[in-house]
Amino acid sequence: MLQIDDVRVRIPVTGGRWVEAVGGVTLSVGSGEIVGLVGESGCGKSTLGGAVMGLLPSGSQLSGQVLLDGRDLRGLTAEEYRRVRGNDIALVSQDPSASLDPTFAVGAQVAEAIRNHRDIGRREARERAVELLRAVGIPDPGARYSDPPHRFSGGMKQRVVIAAALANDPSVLIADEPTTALDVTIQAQILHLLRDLTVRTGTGVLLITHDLGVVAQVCDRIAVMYAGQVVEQGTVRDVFADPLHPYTRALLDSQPAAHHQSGDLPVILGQVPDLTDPPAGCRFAARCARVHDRCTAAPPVVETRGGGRVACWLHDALPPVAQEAS
Amino acid sequence: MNPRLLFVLRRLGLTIPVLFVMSVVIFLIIRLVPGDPVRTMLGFRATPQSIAQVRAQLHLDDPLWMQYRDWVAGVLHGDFGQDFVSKAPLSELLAQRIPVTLEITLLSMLLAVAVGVPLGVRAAVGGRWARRLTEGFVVFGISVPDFWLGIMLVLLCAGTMMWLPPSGYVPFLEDPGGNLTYMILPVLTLAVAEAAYIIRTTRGAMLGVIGRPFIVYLRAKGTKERSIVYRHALRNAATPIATVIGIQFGVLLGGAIVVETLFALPGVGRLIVTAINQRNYPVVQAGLLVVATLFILVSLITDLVVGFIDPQVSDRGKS
Amino acid sequence: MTALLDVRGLVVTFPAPGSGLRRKRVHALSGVDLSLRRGHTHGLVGESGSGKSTLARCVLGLQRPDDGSVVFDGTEIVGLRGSALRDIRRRIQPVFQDPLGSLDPRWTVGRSVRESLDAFGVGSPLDRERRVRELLDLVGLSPDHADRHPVQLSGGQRQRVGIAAALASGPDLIVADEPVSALDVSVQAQILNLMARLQRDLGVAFLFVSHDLSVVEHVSNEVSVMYLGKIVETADRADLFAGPVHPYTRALLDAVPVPEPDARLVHVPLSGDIPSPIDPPSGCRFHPRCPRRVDSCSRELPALTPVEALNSTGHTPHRVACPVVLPARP
Amino acid sequence: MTAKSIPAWVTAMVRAFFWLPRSARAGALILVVLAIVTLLAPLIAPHDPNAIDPTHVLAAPDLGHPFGADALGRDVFSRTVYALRTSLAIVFAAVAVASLAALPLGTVAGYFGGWVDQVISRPLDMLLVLPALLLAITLIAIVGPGSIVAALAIALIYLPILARVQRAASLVVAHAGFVEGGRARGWSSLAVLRRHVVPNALGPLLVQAAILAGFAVQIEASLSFLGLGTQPPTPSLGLMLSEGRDVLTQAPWVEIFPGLAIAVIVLAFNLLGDGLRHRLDPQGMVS
Repeated sequence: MLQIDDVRVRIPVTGGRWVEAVGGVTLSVGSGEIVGLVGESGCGKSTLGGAVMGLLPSGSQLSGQVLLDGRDLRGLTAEEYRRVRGNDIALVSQDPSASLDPTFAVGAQVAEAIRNHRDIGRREARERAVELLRAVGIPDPGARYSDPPHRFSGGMKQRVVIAAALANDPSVLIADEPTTALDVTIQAQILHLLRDLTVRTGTGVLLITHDLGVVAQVCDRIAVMYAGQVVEQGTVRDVFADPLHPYTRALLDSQPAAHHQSGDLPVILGQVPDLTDPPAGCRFAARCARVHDRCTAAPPVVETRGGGRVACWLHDALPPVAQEAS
Repeated sequence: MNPRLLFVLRRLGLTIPVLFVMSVVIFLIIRLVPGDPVRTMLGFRATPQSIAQVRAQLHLDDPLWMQYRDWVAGVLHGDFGQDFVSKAPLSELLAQRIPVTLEITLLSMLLAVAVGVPLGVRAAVGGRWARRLTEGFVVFGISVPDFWLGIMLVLLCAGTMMWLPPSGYVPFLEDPGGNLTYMILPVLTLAVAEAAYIIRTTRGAMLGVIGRPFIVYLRAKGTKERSIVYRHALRNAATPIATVIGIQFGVLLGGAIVVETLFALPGVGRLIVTAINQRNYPVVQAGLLVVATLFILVSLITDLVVGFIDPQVSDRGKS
Repeated sequence: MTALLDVRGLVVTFPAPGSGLRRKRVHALSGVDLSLRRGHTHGLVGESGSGKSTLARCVLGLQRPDDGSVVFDGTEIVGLRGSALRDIRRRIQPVFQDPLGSLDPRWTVGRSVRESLDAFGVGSPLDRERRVRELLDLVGLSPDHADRHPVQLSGGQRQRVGIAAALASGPDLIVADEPVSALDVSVQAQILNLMARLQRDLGVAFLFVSHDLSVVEHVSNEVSVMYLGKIVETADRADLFAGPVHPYTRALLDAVPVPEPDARLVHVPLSGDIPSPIDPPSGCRFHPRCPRRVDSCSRELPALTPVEALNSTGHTPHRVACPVVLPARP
Repeated sequence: MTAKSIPAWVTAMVRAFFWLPRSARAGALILVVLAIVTLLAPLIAPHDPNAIDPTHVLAAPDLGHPFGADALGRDVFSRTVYALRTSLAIVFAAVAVASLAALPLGTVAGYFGGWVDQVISRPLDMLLVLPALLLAITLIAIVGPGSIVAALAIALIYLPILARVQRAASLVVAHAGFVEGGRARGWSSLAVLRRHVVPNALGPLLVQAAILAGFAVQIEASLSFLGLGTQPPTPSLGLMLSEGRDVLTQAPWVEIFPGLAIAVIVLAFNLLGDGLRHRLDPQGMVS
């Protein structure tokens, strides 16, 4: 189980300046649970994934806590972190064509994931890799073990990546836009596969995506990010039925599918704030339709029904979230 | 059919037209010389009789295609014709000369690869000092002309390393130790620039690979850094490195001409230069043919090696 | 009312990548019919390899088809050259997917917007400058954007510039190839609204190519669904989304993740990969993945057939290329 | 003292200079100095480069002869200055000819592709079959040695390389949306080439030409060193190195300075080329 507590990430940019890509995020992923992390490009959702994996750009500063099964990952040495990656936390990323080494057989890349963490022989690793390839739906896995990645379609490559990621039964899987590069019918296959496999093994999934549809389809809970912060989180059912944060509402409203007849879509005016110098108060205030005086101060994080949270002055009557959330 | 076998066959098939065009161009040299090549070869004292005799000897009066056919047929049977000056059969001359050129170029290449690839990798993944030092060496190696470097090495030897012979040659089979001693300076002269190019290419290719997303994904799988660098990144960088080695072999063959002249080594390069100055066209043709064929073979081998390292190349069938 | 655009039996193939003597060909379009009425938006959806972008390029006169015809307002544009082609181009303008790639990075926004005015020699240079300001205003940009370069704009602003450039010559038809797929949802909504407004105010027709069914549903009057170089179903927007008939259309609609947790994906997703357009399946292109295939599907290429019974509202007949799901012909 | 008194081209040059990365500025500066030196050779050289002076045979460097004198007592400094002039003229001519030929060939091959590409690229590829120096020597074997032949030979070596770079660059640009857009907006293919493709594809060619110019100095020197390039008595760097070999141990200055001159030019062109590469070839099309 993964617990992220007040994580901030600052990434150096030219001119000695810093971008605060993630500005204090608290989030958890339970065993067998799929949590959707949504937001538009540049909101810091992928950076948060990188922070959990210990794969931030060099020179980045990370503060807060990242607890995996109760163990703080932040204090780990490089070698200790290597042993965690691929073993306790695994990654599936956006473009399956770019995730695989083009010069290595796909089977060998799955076997490598096993042998990185287990002291077993080549033959045994190969047998296990073939089984994994079969489990993710690669037809005739024994024969295709030795094929290089480019002889597979995008969907099949993503299956290989998933096989390698789940090879060591990780506690948590970070899936960063796992279906964005795929066609709709293939996306449906991959989402089904991901859900089936992780529910069966009890692996928790942090599903990073820009697509609210994907979240609605496969996730149990949702966290909405804007400009480096989680503005609202809760069960998918609650948040979609009654979004409390104006940004969540605007995002849902601007989905074309929500409007079955023509007519103007509601839009969010203005631009995302510059994260080299984030505004002091609510970061959405400048674009918010319901902005008022108090928004110049940082909004309180309050607890909503069903264990959800929202960070907005509109709901300050709700009980605040206890500092030591577990 | 097995895609790799298909790739090998296709690449071999591509070599044949290249060899054909190359041989036609070299064959035409003597026919393209402005004026009468025979008169040029014999000089102004040539009598009409001697000109006619030489023309007949070189079959210059036959139709062009027939001349080409006979020349190629001869070459395929190991008959390169006669040295126009000494009248000796060229096949014997070439048999003495080719090993010398091959020895210099191959030794230089081996040395350059052995030094260049590891240093290039260090330059890409190592610390600041590794990067600075290799960059300095690259700038030096690329800027300094090889023959001048050779001259400076000779100067250095004359001053401090008297035991190294500044020039000369003995065949390897007669005196292996002596042969290698004679090779030190020429090989060093050629290898410095070579190593610089290989370092530069290796560094660039490694940096390119290390920036690609699959490296991040390898880290996410928990692969050890060593394995990422040497098993994955280097293998992906091998395509540009091997390609550059192939191209640089051509540069080496050119450099060998200069270095053979500089160190008085009896190789094919020096043979060609001397022959051009003597207007000894049969020798020029035979020499060029040998060197060009060597280069084409090396390109072929490089492409095959690249195809075997990178399955995308062999599957696509494009080089 | 006659069609503004009428595409008939369009076939496009091109050489597959790679080399060799017997190079295979990519079958991008294998006989496509489509018509578009003045002032309407026709949505064209499909996954990769469907040929939707190739069809767009044919309509723009950027791709010469192997066979078939493209009639624009009564003029056959296949095979047009020189000034006749230029006259047609003035009336059919493109909007591309990648708003950064579709603007020359070295040019100012003003010059890009002016490009077609310069090409057709519209008005005096001063008139053109004035027209550029008008166009920028029309797409919601300020006049001083004219002096900026594309890198200085946001994605949404660049796409506005792309639309202004397309409008400059006063076209009757805009061919928009994935115009919003590179944009974030909130920006996407702005661009879709802008295009809808322009259509209302200027009466310009759109051929709207997209892989995103939700977007197509939102903007289109009629919709065609493509699969591997063939149109499998064409209908009025409402008909198609309310009552899809072709097994592929149904599967495609089922696969779209809708942002409604109560409508969770329960169907078994369509199995198998999309075949390569280099070696498309025989007969119906969809038969290897089709849950309703019968023996004849692998042999006979079904034609797009109108189904009167399915046509509820519109003027466009609902047409389907699948004999299995159609009621037997009288 | 107004800005108007400064000609526009000067400000453009200065702006271009500061647009370069720092290391490339060094290269550009060296080249500007060398260009001035060679243009003003008669003013800068203290002696006639061919004047034989029996009193100064193999004289060591001193104030009158900063680089010493050679076996015939000729001033090595003056000869180096004039030799630079020869070398740079040959190199400039060679690279200019090759670039001007490569620009249309590569652009058209990359933009149109298909059989047009085949017709242009295949014959050019054939030129790459011979190693560079061998190709030059083959041409010289046919035509005979000389400066103009050397320049032509270098141009012939560089033509396929430059055409290939230009082809790759224009291929990339040809697929950009704004190129298709240009056609759809009513411009002819040729106009689109001129307006969009060439301006956007020119960078890599400039980078490659700058880098190759450095090596052209080396090739020219190698040919002259072998007696196949510039012929005596015209001063040339390669020729000077060849002549000085016999007196290497007695008078190393005869060898050291011309060689250093070559190294400095190659270095300068390389620095400039690398700097330009950072600015003009972000996709790394130049190898």
